[in-house]
Amino acid sequence: MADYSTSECMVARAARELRDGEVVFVGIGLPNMACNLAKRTHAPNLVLIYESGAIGSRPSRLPVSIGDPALAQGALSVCSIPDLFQYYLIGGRIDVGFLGIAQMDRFGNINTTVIGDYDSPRVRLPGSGGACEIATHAKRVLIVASQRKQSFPEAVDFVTSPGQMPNGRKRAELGLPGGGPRILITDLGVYVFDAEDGELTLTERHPGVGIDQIRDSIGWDIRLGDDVSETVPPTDEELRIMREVLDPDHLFLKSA
Amino acid sequence: MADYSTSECMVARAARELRDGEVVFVGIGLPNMACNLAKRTHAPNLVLIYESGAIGSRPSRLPVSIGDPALAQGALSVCSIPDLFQYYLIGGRIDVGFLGIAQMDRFGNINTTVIGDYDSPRVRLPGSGGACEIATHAKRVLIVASQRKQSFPEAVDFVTSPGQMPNGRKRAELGLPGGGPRILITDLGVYVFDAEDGELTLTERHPGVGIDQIRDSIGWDIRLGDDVSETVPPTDEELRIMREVLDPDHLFLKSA
Amino acid sequence: MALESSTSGSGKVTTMADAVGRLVRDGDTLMIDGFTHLICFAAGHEIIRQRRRDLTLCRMTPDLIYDQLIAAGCARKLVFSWAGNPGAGSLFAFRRAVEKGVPLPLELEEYSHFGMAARVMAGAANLPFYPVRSYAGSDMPQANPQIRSVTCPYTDEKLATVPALNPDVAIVHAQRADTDGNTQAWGITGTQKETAFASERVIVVVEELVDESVIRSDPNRTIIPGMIVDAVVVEPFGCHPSYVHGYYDRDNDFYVGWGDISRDRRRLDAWLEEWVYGVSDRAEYLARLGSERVETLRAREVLSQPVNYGF
Amino acid sequence: MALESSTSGSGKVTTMADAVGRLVRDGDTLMIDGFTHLICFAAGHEIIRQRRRDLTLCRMTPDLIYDQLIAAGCARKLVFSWAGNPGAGSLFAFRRAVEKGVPLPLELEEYSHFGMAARVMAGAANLPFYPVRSYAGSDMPQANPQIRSVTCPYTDEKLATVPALNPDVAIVHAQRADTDGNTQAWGITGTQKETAFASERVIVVVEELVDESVIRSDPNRTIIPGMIVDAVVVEPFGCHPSYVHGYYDRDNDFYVGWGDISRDRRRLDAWLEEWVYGVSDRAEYLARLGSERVETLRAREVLSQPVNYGF
Repeated sequence: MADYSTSECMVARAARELRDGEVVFVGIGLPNMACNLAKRTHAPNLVLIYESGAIGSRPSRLPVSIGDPALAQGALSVCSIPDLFQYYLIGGRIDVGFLGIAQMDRFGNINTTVIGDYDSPRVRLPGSGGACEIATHAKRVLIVASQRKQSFPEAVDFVTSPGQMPNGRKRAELGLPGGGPRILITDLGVYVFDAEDGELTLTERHPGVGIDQIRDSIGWDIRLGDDVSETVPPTDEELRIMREVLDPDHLFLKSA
Repeated sequence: MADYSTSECMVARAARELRDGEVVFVGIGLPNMACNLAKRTHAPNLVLIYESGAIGSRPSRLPVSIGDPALAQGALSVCSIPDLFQYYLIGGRIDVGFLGIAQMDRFGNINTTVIGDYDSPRVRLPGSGGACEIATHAKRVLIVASQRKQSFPEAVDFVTSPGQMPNGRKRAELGLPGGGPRILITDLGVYVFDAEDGELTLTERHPGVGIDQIRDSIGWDIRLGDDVSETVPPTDEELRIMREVLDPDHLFLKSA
Repeated sequence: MALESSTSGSGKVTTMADAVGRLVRDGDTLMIDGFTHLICFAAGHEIIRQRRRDLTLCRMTPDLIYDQLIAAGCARKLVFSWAGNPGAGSLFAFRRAVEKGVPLPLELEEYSHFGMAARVMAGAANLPFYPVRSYAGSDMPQANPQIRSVTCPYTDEKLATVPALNPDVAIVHAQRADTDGNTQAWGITGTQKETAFASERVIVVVEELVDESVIRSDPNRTIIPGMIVDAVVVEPFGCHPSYVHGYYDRDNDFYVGWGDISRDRRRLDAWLEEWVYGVSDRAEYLARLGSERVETLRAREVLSQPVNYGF
Repeated sequence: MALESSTSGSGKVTTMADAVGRLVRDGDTLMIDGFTHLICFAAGHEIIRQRRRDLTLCRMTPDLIYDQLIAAGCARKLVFSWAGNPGAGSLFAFRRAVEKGVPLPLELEEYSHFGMAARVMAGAANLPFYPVRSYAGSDMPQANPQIRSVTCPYTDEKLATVPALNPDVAIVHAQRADTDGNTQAWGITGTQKETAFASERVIVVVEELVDESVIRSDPNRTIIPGMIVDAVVVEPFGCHPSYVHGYYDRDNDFYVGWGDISRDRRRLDAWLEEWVYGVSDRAEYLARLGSERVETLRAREVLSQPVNYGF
């Protein structure tokens, strides 16, 4: 088995969460790589939708932003922002959405708004963008993040995007139509959100990563799944596609 | 002065109500003729908007419906029905709208829905179409109609489109943003709606038409303006444009 | 990083008989869309031939096609905003059903044009209602209890509302689509996009099946994505006597002549016998119409100027 | 019945300095639109040069252009949904203003992307509010009291609402327009149409002024009609470092490099001095950029296939 980087492991693992024929709301960076990897392996009929309004894109280069012209040129459709949000995302047609985090709590509530107090923040973050709508409407949400302790506190400073138990209430009670976060993929391991109580639960650790390292990188006593397995590493073919086709200039995937 | 038909007189009179640079929501038939006549005479910058979504049309033939392809081909813009209604009509950008009637009362309340009871009508008419929105939102409304007594009853069987005093209340009280009906042009004369109380008031009779004939063709004791003048008949140039340019096949304008 | 085609010979392309047979069911709420343009008579005729019953027919403008469906006894209810023969008078089958209950009584649910448009806009956007600045001073809310109101939480104004419309099945005609149903239309587009997104099942009918590369050459022209399309039917001249911009003109003589046909129930029945029940599909209908009439309607070529999608 | 041109040498075509001078005023609510595409830096720079003050800046994505306007002291308030450097990190002038009040405190009014879009949709449609299925379970409504709710009159559901946004002035960049401001855009179109219709005054900035016949050859491509446009500015490369599809690509190096410039207030001031105050207009800016850099960004030709508007 070839050497691979952590990013490559994350991308390959995320790609396997996508099923053929699904409709994915793609973010830039690792999520974009994961979607395009899935499309070139087990999910050729994956439909890629970008927040900028590009549907069924076939980018001729690695897009550097969700508004890259390569996403519009040669797409099956390019629609306006009102159409994209109303008819696709809020209309319930998105199977999978990807989200990043600045902070996330054990129920998948995500903060991308402020560190500190809202009115006098220590760090002002970008805010919601479409994240609140993705968290609300996508049938399931995949979260990709670097695992740093300060990013996973007991309580987030601000709930930008609702997780499994926003403010201690179930999604259904709040009328949230989508399924919310289902899986978190970090540079250390893979977690799911418990189907019963919504709590983050470790299910896989990446090759070479120990449980203690994982415990030390999260702000609460992390729940362990019944059977914490080792993440299946990227195959040679997956690595080839990532390195030669998707990111030949190594813009996103640093070498191992 | 040349001979002219009643329709030609009505078209020419209606055209003179339109001012250069205005934006007109055009209907098919006589209103379309009037708008295109005005554009070829005193109002070259009149903007013609059709209910089907065609903006700034330059029809190469007389359109037989508001959805005629001649209205879309060569238009400045063709937009969807949601855009047309929201951004143009309801957005307050229409200066003049034209309406027809099946029945109209003395305040310009218009019925195009049913003759008789709504639930078991004697005659089922087409209904509102965009008329209710035109009556609500256009800055002013021009009504063109044949003057038959049964079309002008004391009370209409159904108010499809609100006039100056729907259900006895002023438009402003009801929150109606547009100015409502301003003028009625029939085959017998021209009427305005009183600025104070909204009542229909005869101001012009067409050449050769007597006051008694007008009184006999309306369902109430019609109010006469202080000075009932004779309608200025179409000029030779107006007749030439109508006959040779706008309707060479006499689809809408029967000969005198 | 060019990706392979997202379509995989998806098997959506089928005949009108199959699409209607599988996707239009008795009791359905049905919308054959197209505002003054792109009205799919071929679909309406197939629904009549397959003797669908108890349909709730929705359209802003019922047009001749719903007059025919009503005359054939397919409809239980009509949801609409303007029921006339555009530019030519009454729809007499509609009037007979409403005024006399012939051949069947017809329940009505009636809005203004924007009210109807707003209903599919809400349906497409997954909103339960849409606020509209209409109906003040009109009797329509009394005739239709579905027209209600909300109070604006900013200005305290009262605005009328209409409920979302989510048809069971939409039939949308357009100029061209690929095999997966990525659909492009131009000219007057009405509420075609909103209707497709609002509906559970979507049948796209096109004049021409084109390669995916044609669609991808101008993605801003796509109004309906294949992902929401259940069946693609290729039916040239499928809108006659309505029209398809760039393909053929409206058969205005037919519209003008319809009044005399629909005014007389027996004559209308005979017309249905000859032109709908008496043919097995649109090809036979067109053969009966005759190539001469078809040819006089065919569009001349007036091409748009291209735009550059390069970067 | 061909009618004469509806434009009459309307005198709308002008320079950026004149358009900004006449139409953008101190204290205005301003929206320079363009979602990830068609972002008019030329207009932003002219506003900085003319030293407009107390602006309420609205955009879904403030992008670098609002970072520059904030750094230059033009802004009193920001209405937005995502304030980052797309694909490249933070907007540090924005952060300095919010975190430290430097150079001026910046009031924030914050929504999600769809909340912002819905605000201009309501503004364009003359609705006082728009209902949105967002914000349940989010802290955003606590941070922004303008996010309220209504109860659906059909389902009794509670839906969040956002208020209409009607900017005093919109600046919309597009590929081409005629002299009257009939404007066509393609590629990613964002909320350009809604923003123009929502605004009191509209400045259209284009890469190319075209004859009215080009617009009329493809009327479905028109997103903004001349009747709502107050000024037309022809400003080739007016979006650099953003892009105009079919004309030039995004200058990604500039976006990546902006972080280091904007992180350091003095460096940012020096940048403004050199690239904004230090040039009198966009032509000078481009001259300073150098033709080599400009040429590497210029788009290749990949034309759309035409459609037929004949009938």
